[in-house]
Amino acid sequence: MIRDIFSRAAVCLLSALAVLILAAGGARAAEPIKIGSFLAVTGGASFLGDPEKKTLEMYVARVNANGGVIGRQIELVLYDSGTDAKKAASFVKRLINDDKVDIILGGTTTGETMAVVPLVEKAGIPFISFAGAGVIVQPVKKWVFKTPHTDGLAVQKIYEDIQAQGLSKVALFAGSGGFDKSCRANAHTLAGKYKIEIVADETHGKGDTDMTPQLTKIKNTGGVEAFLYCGFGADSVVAAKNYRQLGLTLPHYQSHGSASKRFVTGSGGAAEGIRLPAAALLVAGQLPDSHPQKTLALQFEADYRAKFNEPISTFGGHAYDGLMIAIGAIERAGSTDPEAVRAEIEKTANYIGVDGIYTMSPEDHLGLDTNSFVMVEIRNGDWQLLK
Amino acid sequence: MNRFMRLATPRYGGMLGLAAIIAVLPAFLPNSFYFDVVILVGLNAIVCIGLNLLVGYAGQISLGHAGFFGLGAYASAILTGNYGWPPVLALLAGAAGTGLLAFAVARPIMKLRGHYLAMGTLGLGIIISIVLTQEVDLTGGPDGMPVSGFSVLGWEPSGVLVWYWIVGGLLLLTVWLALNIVESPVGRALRAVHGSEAAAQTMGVDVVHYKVLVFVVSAVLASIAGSVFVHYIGFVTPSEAGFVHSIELITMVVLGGLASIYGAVVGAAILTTLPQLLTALHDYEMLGFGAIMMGVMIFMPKGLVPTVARLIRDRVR
Amino acid sequence: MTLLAVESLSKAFGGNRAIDGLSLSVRQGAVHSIIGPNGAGKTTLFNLVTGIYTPEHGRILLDGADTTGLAPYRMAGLGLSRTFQNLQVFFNMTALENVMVGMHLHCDRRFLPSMLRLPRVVRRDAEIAAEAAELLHFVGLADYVGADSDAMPYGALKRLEIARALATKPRLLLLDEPAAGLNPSETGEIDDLIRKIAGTGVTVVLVEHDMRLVMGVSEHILVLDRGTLLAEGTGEEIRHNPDVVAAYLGEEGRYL
Amino acid sequence: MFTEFLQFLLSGVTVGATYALVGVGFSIIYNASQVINFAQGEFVMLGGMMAWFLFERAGLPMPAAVPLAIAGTVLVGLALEKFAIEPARNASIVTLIIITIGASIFLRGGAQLVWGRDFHALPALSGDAPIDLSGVAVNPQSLWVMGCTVVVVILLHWFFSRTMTGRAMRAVAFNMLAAQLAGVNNRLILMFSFGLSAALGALAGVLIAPITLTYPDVGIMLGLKGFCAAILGGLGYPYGAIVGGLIVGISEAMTAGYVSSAYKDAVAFVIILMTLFFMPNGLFGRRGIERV
Repeated sequence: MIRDIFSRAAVCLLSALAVLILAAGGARAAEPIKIGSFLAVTGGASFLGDPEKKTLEMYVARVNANGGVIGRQIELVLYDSGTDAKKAASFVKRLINDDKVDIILGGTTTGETMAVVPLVEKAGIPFISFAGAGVIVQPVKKWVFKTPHTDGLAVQKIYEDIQAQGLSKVALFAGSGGFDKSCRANAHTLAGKYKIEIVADETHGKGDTDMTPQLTKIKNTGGVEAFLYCGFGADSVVAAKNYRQLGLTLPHYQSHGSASKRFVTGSGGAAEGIRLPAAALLVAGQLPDSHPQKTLALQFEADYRAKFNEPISTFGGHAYDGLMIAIGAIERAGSTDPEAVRAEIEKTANYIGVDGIYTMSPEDHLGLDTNSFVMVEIRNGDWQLLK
Repeated sequence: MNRFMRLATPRYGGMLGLAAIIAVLPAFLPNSFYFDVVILVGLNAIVCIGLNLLVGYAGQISLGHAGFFGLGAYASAILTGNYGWPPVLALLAGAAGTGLLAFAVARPIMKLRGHYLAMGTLGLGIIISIVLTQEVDLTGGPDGMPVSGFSVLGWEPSGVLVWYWIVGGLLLLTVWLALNIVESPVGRALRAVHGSEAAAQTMGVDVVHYKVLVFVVSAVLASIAGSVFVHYIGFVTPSEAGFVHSIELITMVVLGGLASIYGAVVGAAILTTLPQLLTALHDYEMLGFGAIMMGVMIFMPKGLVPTVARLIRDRVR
Repeated sequence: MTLLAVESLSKAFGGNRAIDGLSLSVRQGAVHSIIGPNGAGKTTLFNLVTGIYTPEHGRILLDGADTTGLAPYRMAGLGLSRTFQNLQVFFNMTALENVMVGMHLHCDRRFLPSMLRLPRVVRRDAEIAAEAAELLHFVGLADYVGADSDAMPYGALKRLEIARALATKPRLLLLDEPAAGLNPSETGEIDDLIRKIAGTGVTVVLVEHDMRLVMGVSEHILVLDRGTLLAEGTGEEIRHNPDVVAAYLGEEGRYL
Repeated sequence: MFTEFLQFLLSGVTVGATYALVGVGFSIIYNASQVINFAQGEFVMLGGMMAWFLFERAGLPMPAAVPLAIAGTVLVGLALEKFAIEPARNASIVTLIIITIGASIFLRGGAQLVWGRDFHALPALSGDAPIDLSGVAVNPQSLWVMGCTVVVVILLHWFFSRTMTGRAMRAVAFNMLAAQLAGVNNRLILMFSFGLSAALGALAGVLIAPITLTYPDVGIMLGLKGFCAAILGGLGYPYGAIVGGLIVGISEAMTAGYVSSAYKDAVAFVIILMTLFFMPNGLFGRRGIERV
């Protein structure tokens, strides 16, 4: 009797399960492509994460309006990591296990990105990071890609410029974040190649409100010819202000981490004369017509300004390129099969993006070189392209 | 006391209830993300139980307990990662090291009272987190470092379900040990220190000894939870040891209820899941979180569990 | 036989010499009272003897052994216990638990066995609980055994402190104003209780302002004034001591 | 060498002065209520943010924007007292601490919502051009910070010793019950102390914003350092908080300059721990005698 009930129940359950599986399979064709994202919309890196979020949302809506990708709509699942690596890891687990996304874009900072790398590697899901440091793709990790220029590229570009000016003695000042430290390390290792001597090397803490003691030491170091700051966000503004307040006048270089209008307005007059490497996007209007990125850059700038009524930063560009590389790979793969999409991302070639022209390979999961940078100088509160 | 009445006590009813919840919960968790949240609840609860022994029972505030959590976390990360120690040994070494440090600073720190004690513990926690942030060669600096998986004699827990049972078991064990302490002469001495130090001393309670003891015990528990945490998460950053995390921990304890072992568990459960629930609020998340914190504390100053327990008791009478 | 001796003891707070070269002794087995105007140094003396304060000069001898500067919990171990002028009840515990804390030194209080709840610890704790309940009966608090102490009336809390002090099994019991704030009938009951305690062989020293209680219960009276011993003797001797009358005229002469 | 030292000192005094203003706020509220207000740093943030908003976005001239920003922050402070502290008057110290931490999260969330998560810069009151004093570059804004702190100290001294309200506040701090019996309106004093603390915090925020920028999270660290200042000087002793703030600021600058900028913050906390180990009630705190 009891046995009978059990076997009946088992049959019922199995058939119900079969129906469910069939229904799920049938529905798959119309199911949206799920793009997962975690960005530092709040917290210390919010000035990066915020434009990234806006860009992603704007272009996902636009792609959907134009009929989606391979006949499917895109669903964007986005979490705010609050610039916290632990939260980022937790949200990525949620994206992988709960939301079951097909691809993950994001990770505003290097810290958040590195915290989730083991997770995506284990789960086997394509992941394109928007964070700066070179360690993300060096050494190459199977499932991990990134779009922004690395700090190493930036240092090379800066050293090229310093060398062209006939200078060699550099004072280095860096923050303590992941990007800052990576940039500082690169500044040391690359110095020899460009015949540059680091004569002063100072650091400051995250969120420091006063850096005059360190800058005073640099000021009192003899023979300094140029000043290089590694860092981004509010820190770089404080550094620029304190530099000016101490009456320092040496050529002042910052990284592409400061390539945002907020840096210029935040620093007030203190940003005048600072040189930095930046994506072509920043000076789209000044580019020669022959520049391959000019059309796209102008278009992106106009779109962003029209939608959000705020000046453009290059950070939104990282998100744009990440999204477009992902969409291109899915289109070429014709499905959202993780391995196929991953392989197609790796085959990205001559993709003209906002940040540069990408050609990836199994050895290079970034695909940019120093040509993707232009040197700009801040003049009269605006960017001036340097020839 | 008859059998039925016993079910109303924390020792029998509470432990049974908690064990039952831990046993049946997996049936209601749809996927590994939910398991993840519950595992974090368990680990936070372990830290909070220790912290509640210090704050709720002995009446000594600590705004720096995340420092001990971070020490355990980094001890495991560094000893297994850089020196190839077996994880169990690293965990024990971390706990012992943290205990020693806590013991060394306990005497001067436990001399402080009230807000001075708050400042002292806060400063200690911040110093620990700054050291972890700055010793880049050892700790990977502000971006943290990856941590290998856990293993005992070649066996490696894999999958959230295994971790779930491990943490569930640890939590039950911690609750049992904590209840034992609370209901023993040691627990009475701790509460006496809270009630009146002068009277406790004249009753023969060595106040300094017990303050040091409970400080060390709570630090060791935090350290162990930190070790387990990093092996589970697979990554550690200095924010685990930071001021914000310390504040989260003390908030869990106070919100759940001071001097209540289950209060610590409930507080950890609420404050760990709340941010996940509030993601739906988007831009209003922080606003909502702050408002909930203030609201609960204003209307239930004794915390959730003691307030609800009193309501039920009054209803029964 | 002398149980407690104090030799040229001094303690000052800021510029104020609360105890000034005080010497006195307490005989075993007798009920002593310490009286004196407010600020005479009575409570300070208790705090010095129990080790809560450390004296600047002088010695404290308990049963011939020098205990000067010992921590209060060590004094408890040597058989000294007390109650407090301002209630120091553990309000976060029940009445029974309060008394059980008093038995702290007689518990199995090792940490690891306690944490593991070894049978020995549990058994000893049950014995302690029974003893504590007996003590609550002894001081007349049979109705309050399981009560939360923060819900007990003032008079009961005064007795609870006495029960808790007795739980340490003291040789010498210091009572700091046991009748303060009590009505006359409650004071009478305290009078009986003190006699009962003395009857068990415990030496009692009380600080008290209620002269009827003092004169009724004490065998020896010590009078303190501005930190020094003004006079001592039986009730009758004190009553007729001209110095005492002079010192008290301002404040409490009406009791004499 | 000596100019370098002076430069460090200048930097330390400037930062220390802001810590001092925040620390005084802690002390004033503590005196009136025994509450440590962990939302004190958020007053600094609100002052800076409101001033930026009124000046940059609403286009008000600076002399109007600054007082309005301070007034706005005072309103927030009063609301905090009225709706969060007062209903929980009888709660324990820890509970009150958690309430004020909740308030600080709430205020940060609100600021993000209203003004965004970005950092903003308030222009300096008298320009950015450094004044060169025999090799030491003096930032004009530093002079404003120091000058205003001195004025605040003088005004506070006058307030606490000459006015009825100030004396009443001191009486409450000394003995709340006695003050109440003498006819001091406790609730009014409590309201007033939150308003005054908010005003001091906002002033610090307005003064420091041109140097450090202002953003929703700027108050966390400033609040913490202000708490350090208050504790170091001795809680409930406003002048102690001033000294405490200067000590913390100067030791930070000297550490960054001569030792290691990485351990700058740690050194401030080590100094505080060491001080507390040997002086458990801070530098100037009243040594409480245990009365039993």
